[in-house]
Amino acid sequence: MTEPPILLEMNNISKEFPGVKALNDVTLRISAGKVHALVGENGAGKSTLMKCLFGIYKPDSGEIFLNGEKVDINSSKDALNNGISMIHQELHPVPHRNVMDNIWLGRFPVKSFGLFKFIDETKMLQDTQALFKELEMDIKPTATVGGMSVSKIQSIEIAKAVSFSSKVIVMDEPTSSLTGNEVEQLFKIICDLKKRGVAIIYISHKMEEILEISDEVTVMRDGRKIGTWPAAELTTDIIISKMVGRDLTNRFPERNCIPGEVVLKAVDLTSPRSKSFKNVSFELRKGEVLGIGGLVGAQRTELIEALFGLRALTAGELYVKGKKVKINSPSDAKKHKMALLTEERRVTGIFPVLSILENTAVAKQANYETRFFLLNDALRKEETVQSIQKLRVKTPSIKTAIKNLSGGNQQKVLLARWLLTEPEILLLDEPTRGIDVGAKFEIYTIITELVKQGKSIIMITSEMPELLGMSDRIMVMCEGQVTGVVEGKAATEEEIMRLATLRMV
Amino acid sequence: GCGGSQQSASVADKAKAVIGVAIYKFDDTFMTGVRNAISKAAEGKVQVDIVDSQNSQPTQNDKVDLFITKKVNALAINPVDRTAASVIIDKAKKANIPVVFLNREPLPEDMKKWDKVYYVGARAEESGTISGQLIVDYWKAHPEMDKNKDGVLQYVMLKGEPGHQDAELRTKFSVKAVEDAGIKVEKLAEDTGMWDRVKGQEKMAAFLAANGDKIEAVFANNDDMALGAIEALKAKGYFKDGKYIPVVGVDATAPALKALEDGTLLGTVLNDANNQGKATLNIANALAQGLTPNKENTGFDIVDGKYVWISYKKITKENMNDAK
Amino acid sequence: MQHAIYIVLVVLTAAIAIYDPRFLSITTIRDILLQSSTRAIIALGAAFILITGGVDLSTGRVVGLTAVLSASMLQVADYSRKFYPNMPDLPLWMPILLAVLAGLLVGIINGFIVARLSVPPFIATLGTMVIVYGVNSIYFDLKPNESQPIGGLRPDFTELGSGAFGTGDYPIPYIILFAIIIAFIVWVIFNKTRLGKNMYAIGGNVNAAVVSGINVGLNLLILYSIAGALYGLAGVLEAARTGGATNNYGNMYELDAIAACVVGGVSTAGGIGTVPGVLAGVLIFGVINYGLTFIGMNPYWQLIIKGLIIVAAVAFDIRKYLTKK
Amino acid sequence: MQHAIYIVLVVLTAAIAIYDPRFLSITTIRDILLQSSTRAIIALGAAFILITGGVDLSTGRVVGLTAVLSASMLQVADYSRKFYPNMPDLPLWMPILLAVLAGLLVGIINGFIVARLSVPPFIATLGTMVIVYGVNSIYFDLKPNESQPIGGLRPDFTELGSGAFGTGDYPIPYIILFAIIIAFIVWVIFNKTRLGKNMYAIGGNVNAAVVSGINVGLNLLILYSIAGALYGLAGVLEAARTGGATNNYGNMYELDAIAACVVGGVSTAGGIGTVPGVLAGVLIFGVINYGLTFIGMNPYWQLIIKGLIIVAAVAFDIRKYLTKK
Ligand SMILES: Nc1ncnc2c1ncn2[C@@H]1O[C@H](COP(=O)(O)OP(=O)(O)OP(=O)(O)O)[C@@H](O)[C@H]1O
Ligand SMILES: Nc1ncnc2c1ncn2[C@@H]1O[C@H](COP(=O)(O)OP(=O)(O)OP(=O)(O)O)[C@@H](O)[C@H]1O
Ligand SMILES: OC[C@H]1O[C@@H](O)[C@H](O)[C@@H](O)[C@H]1O
Ligand SMILES: [Mg+2]
Ligand SMILES: [Mg+2]
Repeated sequence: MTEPPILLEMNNISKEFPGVKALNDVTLRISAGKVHALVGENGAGKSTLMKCLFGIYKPDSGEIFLNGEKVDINSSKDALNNGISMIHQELHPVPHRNVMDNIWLGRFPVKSFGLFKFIDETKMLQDTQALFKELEMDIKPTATVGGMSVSKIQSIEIAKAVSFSSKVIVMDEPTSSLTGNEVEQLFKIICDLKKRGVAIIYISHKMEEILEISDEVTVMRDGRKIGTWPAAELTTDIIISKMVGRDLTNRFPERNCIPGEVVLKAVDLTSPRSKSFKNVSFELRKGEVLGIGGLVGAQRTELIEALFGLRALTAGELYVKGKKVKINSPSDAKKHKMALLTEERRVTGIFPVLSILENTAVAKQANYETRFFLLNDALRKEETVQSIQKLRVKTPSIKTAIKNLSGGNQQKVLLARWLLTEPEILLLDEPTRGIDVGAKFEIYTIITELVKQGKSIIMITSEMPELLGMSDRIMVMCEGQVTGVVEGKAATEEEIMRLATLRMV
Repeated sequence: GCGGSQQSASVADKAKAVIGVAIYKFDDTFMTGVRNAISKAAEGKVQVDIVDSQNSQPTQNDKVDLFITKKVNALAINPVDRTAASVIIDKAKKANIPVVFLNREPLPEDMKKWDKVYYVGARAEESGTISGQLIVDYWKAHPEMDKNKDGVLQYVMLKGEPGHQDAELRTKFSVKAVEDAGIKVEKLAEDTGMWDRVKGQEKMAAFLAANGDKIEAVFANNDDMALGAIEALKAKGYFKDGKYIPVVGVDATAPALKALEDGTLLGTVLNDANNQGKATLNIANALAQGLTPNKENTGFDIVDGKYVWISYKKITKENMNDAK
Repeated sequence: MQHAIYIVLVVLTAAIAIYDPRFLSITTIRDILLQSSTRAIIALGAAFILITGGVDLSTGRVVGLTAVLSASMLQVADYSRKFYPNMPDLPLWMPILLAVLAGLLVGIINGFIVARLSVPPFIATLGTMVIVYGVNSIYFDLKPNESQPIGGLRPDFTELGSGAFGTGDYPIPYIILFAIIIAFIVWVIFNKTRLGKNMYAIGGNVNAAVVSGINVGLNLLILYSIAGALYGLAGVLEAARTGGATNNYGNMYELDAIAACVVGGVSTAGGIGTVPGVLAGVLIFGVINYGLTFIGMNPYWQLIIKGLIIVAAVAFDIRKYLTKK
Repeated sequence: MQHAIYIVLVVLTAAIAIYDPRFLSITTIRDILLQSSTRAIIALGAAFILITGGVDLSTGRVVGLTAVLSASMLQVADYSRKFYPNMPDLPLWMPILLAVLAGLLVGIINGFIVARLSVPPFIATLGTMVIVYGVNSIYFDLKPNESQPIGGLRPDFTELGSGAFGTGDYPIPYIILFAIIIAFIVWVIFNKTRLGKNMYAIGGNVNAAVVSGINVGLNLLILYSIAGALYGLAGVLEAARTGGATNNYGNMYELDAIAACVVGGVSTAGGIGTVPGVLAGVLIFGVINYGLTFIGMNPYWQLIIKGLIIVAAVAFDIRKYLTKK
């Protein structure tokens, strides 16, 4: 087999943001028909590098060559024209428009009537249908994107990126919100693209995926490139040690769970929406992690949002420490020492323009109030600094606006926000989404510590190893109903999958 | 007694003084005439500094403060609200800068606060009375105007901005003039056209739809609204084939004179911008020179030692050249 | 989606008609449509900007500018106070075109300030609002006009504003036809052109537009220009309709236009809005303004009722919307 | 971050002072501060709403309402056209408190409509803007006042508006002191209280605020109320300062207030804004208005220059900001 030609070269790219050297002399060589993985801790500079390639940022220095020719990329339009497309880490849907309008945005097909050009809706519909058929996606082209689940939106973005017929496709954490099936589908798409000679730059924190799909791996740390290796020469542990610069062996910390009394008991919880959860009953004990498994659409998110008072219940009872409670709002939930880390970071999590300090302190504000309604600023700052340090948030200062942090670091700030409130019951919806392996281990350690202190945790996760590795018990849902509860240690992937697809009707 | 005389020579040869003039609203048609007259009268005599109060009394107070800071020699103030004169007089007195109010008359008790306070203007009531008289004259000459022959005048009223001194007084006194002439009146509709031609037209269209041909006269607080009303009436077939309705306005603007000529507007009231401007300037100038204004040095009769009254004039097709 | 607005419109009309049955006549309906026509054109212009997520405060002042411009060049030859005493009669289209182009120019300037200088639309258009008014006032104050209302407009010009198509009992005023044509064109732009779709995308998620390779700056420039041209046309029609113009024409129309859009379902956050919605919004205000005067309500009470209806109409609308959640 | 605005303020002042050196005197500076005082109070009120991501159009009409209310109850006993001919002299604080409470009440209503009825702030406050004006006009039209400007205010009341603290050559007007005190209180609310933090959070991302356990409805209600009370206070001071009031007081102040906020760095998208920024914004307008009149510029030209400065100030600001990308 001959070496495939180098398609894309990024030479000596540097980029500085106020207070951060995000990229420091990074060089990357990408071959046609290969999947090139880019890995590194949160904030290592992966997305920034790709944004430089895609014309979103202008690098301070460095050059880009395509097919050996130097190219100037000053806007996304330039990038697209040069045959580069990108699936962005932060999804960019236009919420009120339909699927086709989103996919063909920027290149709507038109019919000419003399001087005038009108959108060719028929062609647009046909093209969309053909695209989805080819990619084996089941999405209605005329549906509005706004109400769709993140995984659908993610799939649409994938379809869109592919539809450009680009030579280079950048995928920045494309699977962060995909389900197992959808991931497999994506991999199939990637294989097809490879066959067509497309170069793929693949960013992910999921090591299994990296090893499965990629041909080469480039590791970045602190804005520098550590090196590039053929994937075949690597293992998860090697990658991790190159990423974090030290060895991390234990993926899931050991612990001995001695569950105590029941702290939260749900009886027959039912949502007013007919397609949502119904008759959900479970118990959560002191000092345990209750994992919730299931496929997307299992209504796990809706369930725990309802627990937290964000969604209405038509029926059912909720007991906290044996006392019947009504939780109509998050502030009710907080009074019962509950906390919720939501699934959609950007929609319901961060306050983009506010500082890390404000983003962290927001849920605990009441506790900082002293005399005359005044806040104890010193304490607020002190606790924020402590908690973001504990989670190793990478930021120039606590005054930085959170939108300027890398995706993973934003997630850590949100976790810090809730940990500050010292909750007894922690509801975590996909807590490690977009988090690097090192930090994941830290989060697992924190979870372990919390349960040791007698806190209780409900965790939704779509990552099977995480579900199996972290849960003391696993409750599996399918189409809004609980299809089974299994002991965490004894559970197997097959058992969970069986329950997750078990229709109760 | 009016009739602007020429400047008096004794004033002109002193060092050039500055007069601070605050107009209540710069884009008011009538006041634009007044301020142009002030500028013209000042030419070669005295420097005038004309500012816009943007129809806001607080803004006008700000401008007065500025004039006082700049130590102008006299103030000419066209108040946004007549009652605000009180505070302005206090400020002026403290800084010892004489002040002439124009166009909107301060209350008598305020005028008495200081001897260097003057007023030049017309009595807003009078403009209402005259527009009422226009209708009375027509009613007497044209009995057929009482379309339903009930001996009562059915009218509609297009009012200026609610709360505006001119709007309130014109509304009140135009109707009063009709009643005083012994004619009974019935108000079919009254609404505010905000001095505006567009609104005048739209309100009139609604009046017509609701009252049809019952309307016997249209009062408008100013010409712009009257002209708007005329457009609405035209759209309903008035002013041709013998279909007529008397419409009166106030201001005697150029388009209103054209309408008089065309026979669509019955009459209007001339507010004499030229003489108001000239009298204001002359009095302010005399005060700025340290003189006590009198007929000799201003050319205008000064009543009660403080007032110069410029009369309104009734304008119809017959005497419309007086207004040009 | 937001059908409530149409219901509100019907209920409102019905309520007034019950109070005074004469309200339901061809003439009143034509009056309301007539009075809503220029406003519809203006509101449609404003909708372009709102849907991009912006706001345009210059609207009213542009209307005033083009009303004055067109009127100043379309006076009858023998009018005593002509703006241009010695100007020969121009062909009708020329001053109209000039005025519309003036509106377009202001739009281009707005677009440039927003897109190129990255000034928030509120401030950019606040700036041009004040500037346009200043410029118009200076023009209006030129000798020999010296701030006199401009009158004596040519009959062929005023005919545009007050004439009608067809004779018979119920002729259709030209101005309503203009509004219908404009509404149709705008509907096509919104729904059938790239420009329109880009507009929704820019308002819905500007980042999405950027990373999809849309030239956001250029699109904004074009959208602001179209809006400006529409205001310009409306100004011309206002002058033709009333047979006159002053520099104060159009004052505060921006507020009416935005209000009509928002009541009609356009989101001030951008990305949402339809032509029928905007027209319904305009008509609601048309019915309120005309109807309350029709039934002879005291002007102050009219204000109160108008305020209540605005709030209620939208509250009702949103309610329906929320129950779906 | 946005230091450009302060630079603009200094450059502007310097430019005018170079044109006319007399501009730099204690008196002119005091004049400008004086004229900016009520405006600052109003703009700070508006900032509360803007930072939550809303907008308040009722501002000016609330100012008018409370000006009329307080003036109507604070006339000298022997005034010929008293609003309440037989009312005995009330203690000064009572009508003032009443007026401020009236402002607060409008704020509560705004907050209720926005928070409970989920009506977009633009429409909610457009509604109350019209309603408040209607109510005020009806009150103003009561017998025996019948829409006459209210004058003859008590000296102890007007003293609040035109009096000064300290004697000497350079006494400090009370009204400037009030503004300073209010600015300080607002600064504390913005930066040192839970309410302030919640305000930024709601404007920053209302969904996230809900999830974080913030009672968004209640907070909005309180924030709108505070804004209303500030407008109310400003209305009282406007009456005291001018020694009179009419229903037209405060007309369009909302636009000035929002403009000052935005020029001062408050984002109309919510979540961003500081007290010093708002004050700088108000002062920029203060310096423009006063300075251009001071150098004797024709008012229409003033508009043009003012528009240019507004746009330039913000463009300059944003430029600096963007180069960092
Ligand atoms: N717009 C910006 N302004 C300021 N700093 C930024 C900006 N974008 C990124 N950064 C900083 O640059 C660094 C690199 O961020 P980047 O998003 O490239 O990380 P990443 O490797 O993609 O991380 P993750 O895995 O968490 O997505 C981080 O420290 C981040 O805070
Ligand atoms: N019909 C719907 N309309 C609007 N939003 C929906 C609908 N169905 C699901 N969602 C939203 O989509 C997201 C997916 O949630 P869903 O409950 O369907 O699956 P899930 O099992 O909770 O998914 P995950 O495991 O990814 O959390 C949630 O945020 C939910 O609120
Ligand atoms: O305040 C504005 C009004 O002032 C009046 O004096 C004048 O007659 C009206 O036409 C209108 O201009
Ligand atoms: Mg990233
Ligand atoms: Mg009769």
